[in-house]
Amino acid sequence: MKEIRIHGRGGQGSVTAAEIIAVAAFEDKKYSQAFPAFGVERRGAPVMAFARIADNPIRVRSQIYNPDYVLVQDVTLLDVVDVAAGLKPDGKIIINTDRPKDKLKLKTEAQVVTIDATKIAMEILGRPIVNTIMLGAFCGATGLVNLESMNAAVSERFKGELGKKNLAAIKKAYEMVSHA
Amino acid sequence: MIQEQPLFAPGHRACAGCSMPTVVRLVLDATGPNVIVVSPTGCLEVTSTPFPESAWKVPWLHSLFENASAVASGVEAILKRRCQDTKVVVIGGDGSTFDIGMGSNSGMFERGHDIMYVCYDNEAYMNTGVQRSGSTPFCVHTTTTPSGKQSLGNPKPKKDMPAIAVAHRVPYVATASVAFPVDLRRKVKRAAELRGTSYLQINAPCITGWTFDSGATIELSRLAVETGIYPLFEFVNGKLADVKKIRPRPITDYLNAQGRYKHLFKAPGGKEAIAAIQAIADENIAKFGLAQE
Amino acid sequence: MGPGSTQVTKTGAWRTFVPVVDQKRCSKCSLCEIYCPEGCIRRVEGMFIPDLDYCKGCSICAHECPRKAITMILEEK
Amino acid sequence: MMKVVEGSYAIAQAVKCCDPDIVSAYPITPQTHIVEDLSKMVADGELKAEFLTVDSEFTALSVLVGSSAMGARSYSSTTSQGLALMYEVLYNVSGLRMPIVMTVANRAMGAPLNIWNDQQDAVGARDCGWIQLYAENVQEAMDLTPQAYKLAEDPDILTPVMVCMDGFILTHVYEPVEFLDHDKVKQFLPPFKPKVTLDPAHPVTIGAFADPSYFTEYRYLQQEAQKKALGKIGPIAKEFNEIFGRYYGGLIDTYRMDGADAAIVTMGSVVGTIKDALDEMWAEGKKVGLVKVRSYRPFPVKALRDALKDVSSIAVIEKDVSIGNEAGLTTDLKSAFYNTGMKTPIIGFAAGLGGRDITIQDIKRAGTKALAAARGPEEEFEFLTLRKEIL
Repeated sequence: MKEIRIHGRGGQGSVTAAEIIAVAAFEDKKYSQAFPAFGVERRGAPVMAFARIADNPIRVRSQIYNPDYVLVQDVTLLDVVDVAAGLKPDGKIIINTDRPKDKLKLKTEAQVVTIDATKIAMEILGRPIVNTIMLGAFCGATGLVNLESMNAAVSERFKGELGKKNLAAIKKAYEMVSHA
Repeated sequence: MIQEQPLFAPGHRACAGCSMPTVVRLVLDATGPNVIVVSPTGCLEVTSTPFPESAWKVPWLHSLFENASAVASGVEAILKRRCQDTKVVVIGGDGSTFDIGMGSNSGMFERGHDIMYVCYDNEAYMNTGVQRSGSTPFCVHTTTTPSGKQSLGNPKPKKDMPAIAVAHRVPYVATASVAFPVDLRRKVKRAAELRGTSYLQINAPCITGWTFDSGATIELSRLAVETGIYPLFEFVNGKLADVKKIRPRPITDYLNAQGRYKHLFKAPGGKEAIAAIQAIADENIAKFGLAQE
Repeated sequence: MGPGSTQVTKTGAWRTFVPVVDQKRCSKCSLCEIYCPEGCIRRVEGMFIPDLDYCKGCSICAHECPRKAITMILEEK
Repeated sequence: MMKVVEGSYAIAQAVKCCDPDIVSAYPITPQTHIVEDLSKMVADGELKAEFLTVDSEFTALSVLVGSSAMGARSYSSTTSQGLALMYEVLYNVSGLRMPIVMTVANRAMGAPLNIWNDQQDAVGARDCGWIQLYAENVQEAMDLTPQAYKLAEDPDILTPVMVCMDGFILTHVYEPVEFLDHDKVKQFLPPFKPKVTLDPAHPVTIGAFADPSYFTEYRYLQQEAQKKALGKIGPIAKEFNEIFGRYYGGLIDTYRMDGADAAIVTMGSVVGTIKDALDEMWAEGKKVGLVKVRSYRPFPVKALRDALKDVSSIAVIEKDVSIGNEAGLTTDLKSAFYNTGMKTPIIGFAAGLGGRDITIQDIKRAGTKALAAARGPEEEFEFLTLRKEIL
């Protein structure tokens, strides 16, 4: 079983991202589970969401303390949240930032992947919503979910023109991270 | 004019001289048998349905003290779903109507269910032994607003429930009296024919709570109307449509006829209180134009 | 819980005073019938007769009769 | 068709397949998504039901008293404070023998205000005369919905049913579920045929006043109906299995009980986490089994006695406290054994209160204590994961 934790701020679509991961993994014929760190946090406050992917039905329902992968939607969270807490040493943390890796305040042995998702979002979507772009990066960096399945899951959520733009953004993020 | 076989049977356990069974009979006589009645907890429920007996010859449902309007809403929703042309009628006392069931009433009014709500208004919690309700008038002695060395009885005037119904845009709101059966029946018929919510508040004296001899029940209600303290009116779509004209009698005729005001004729300050009650009646007379030309 | 089944209970037993109708004075206005809380005043061959099985003796009928045709008398049981 | 959807949507889909005549509800976290999804289904014409948005939970259930008296299949959903606000109506519905089904998205009771999961709300309402069924996962909560109607509407039962599912943990989780097939549900759950309804052509009185010479018999008949439900919950689950191919046990279910030295007894969504924890414990040579209580009311005394007769000690993990004593399930379980002469130590843990996470490590700690309790319990009842440092 692989466990994923997503950090973001309220309104950035972290919970949606976790849900899309679950849907995409199921497309891959795997079992999945996604849930928010249930709270009363409002727009702008730090939030977390979780996802699990496994070959067998998932029974455990506790929160995730030792994730295999961490996604950070907003680099400013590094100042207020220990985003790498419990991250497995052989895991990966994917951070939306334009800063170089060595300038990030991170305590982890895990591999750090950075992507300027905000830039891609502004270019392609025209607004700074990065959750689907981070999913593209997640596919590229981990290979845990097939890009086609991710595209299908995203298309189910975002229809029409918005869906097409999201797929283009995902593709770009996927390629940038895969070739990194 | 009364049906040979009333829809509310004798053998019920209401006090000798109670006005409530007469109200119920008059209401059902005007609606006819194609109704479903919902009643909250109260004198009516307790005296009409002592298991395994029932005085009701129409379908009747009781759930709780404060939810009759909500229960009736559920009944009406299913009638509507089945396109069944049957009138839902709530018949409850003032405790459930003015106080504990207020939230349910507000919801029913606001949702605009096709329900006729009838309050038999005896102006206190009579079922539990004459405690003050939101309907209890100014200076009335009840067991929770007793008169005493420092009290002249209920310190607040009666809640204006019809105005609350009108404020909910209830299309038909009327008051009536058990002493004026022709007027009462006409109003019930009008409410029954309406497609929408209606609120009828019927003055219904209680022999034990108001303290008078059982034969005087109707007379007390007549006095309430004729002094102007219980104005009879109709609001149609928020506008005052009609009133029962009176030749106003002095309020003391009414107050003197019952025990719940008798402290006012003895206690210091009683005179002023009586004048204040007269002023409430005078205000009604002016506000609704009750005085006959 | 049959409809109207309270009729099995004869509330006439509650009564102390019994209404007596002077049929000659009766104007057939039917107010006694309308106001009776028990709904137990019946029209029998044009006359208004209280059903003593249910009459609780409240005297509303006597009080409201415009012709004073009804009197309440202490009942001998 | 299997799909990854939110738990609340799955419940709404299950409710839709039961063809309710009326849905009446008031929004409260974490129940909201269920009724939002149902209202959308009505708005889109997928669900032909009356949908009443009312002024309180108290009114929501009161409306269903009216609709149920009309013989209509009636549904609501609530949680926590909303369930507490319904308290008076809960007794009324069961006393009037109305087959209403309500999903309870279990949540803590304030104060302090807390929107997260535990089961204090429903366990606190255990004496109200409703049948209470608890779901382990979203699929079970879905599948219990038509089963609940079938049970509630059985002429021998005529008792309302709460389908309890842990708030957030199950209502807000996305996981794969098999959607119910509408036609198959129709086959499993025929239309409700009430014996008595409000009808001007045949006037009846419902909700009469019962004096001391009748009240005891009303209660007795309710108790008898719950006893009969003990014999129907399993067969209904099996009949569901024949049509839908899914089965979760009858009154209870067991896991790793063969050869277990100790047992954990619990209900609700923590069952899954416990199963994972027990796999690890067995791998470490610690033989702890699990008994999952599916029906809390009626309480399956006999099934529990049979399932637990061979273990040396028992730990109850439950998400509620009977403040001033121990907790509901612990007390009920102890009482089930008293007259059998069985002296198996039973210890209780209050866990997961107000959304406190229950981890595999927490379960293993409780399981280890359960094994040790065979030599006599150190503490009969304690709070698992108590943060002593902030007391």
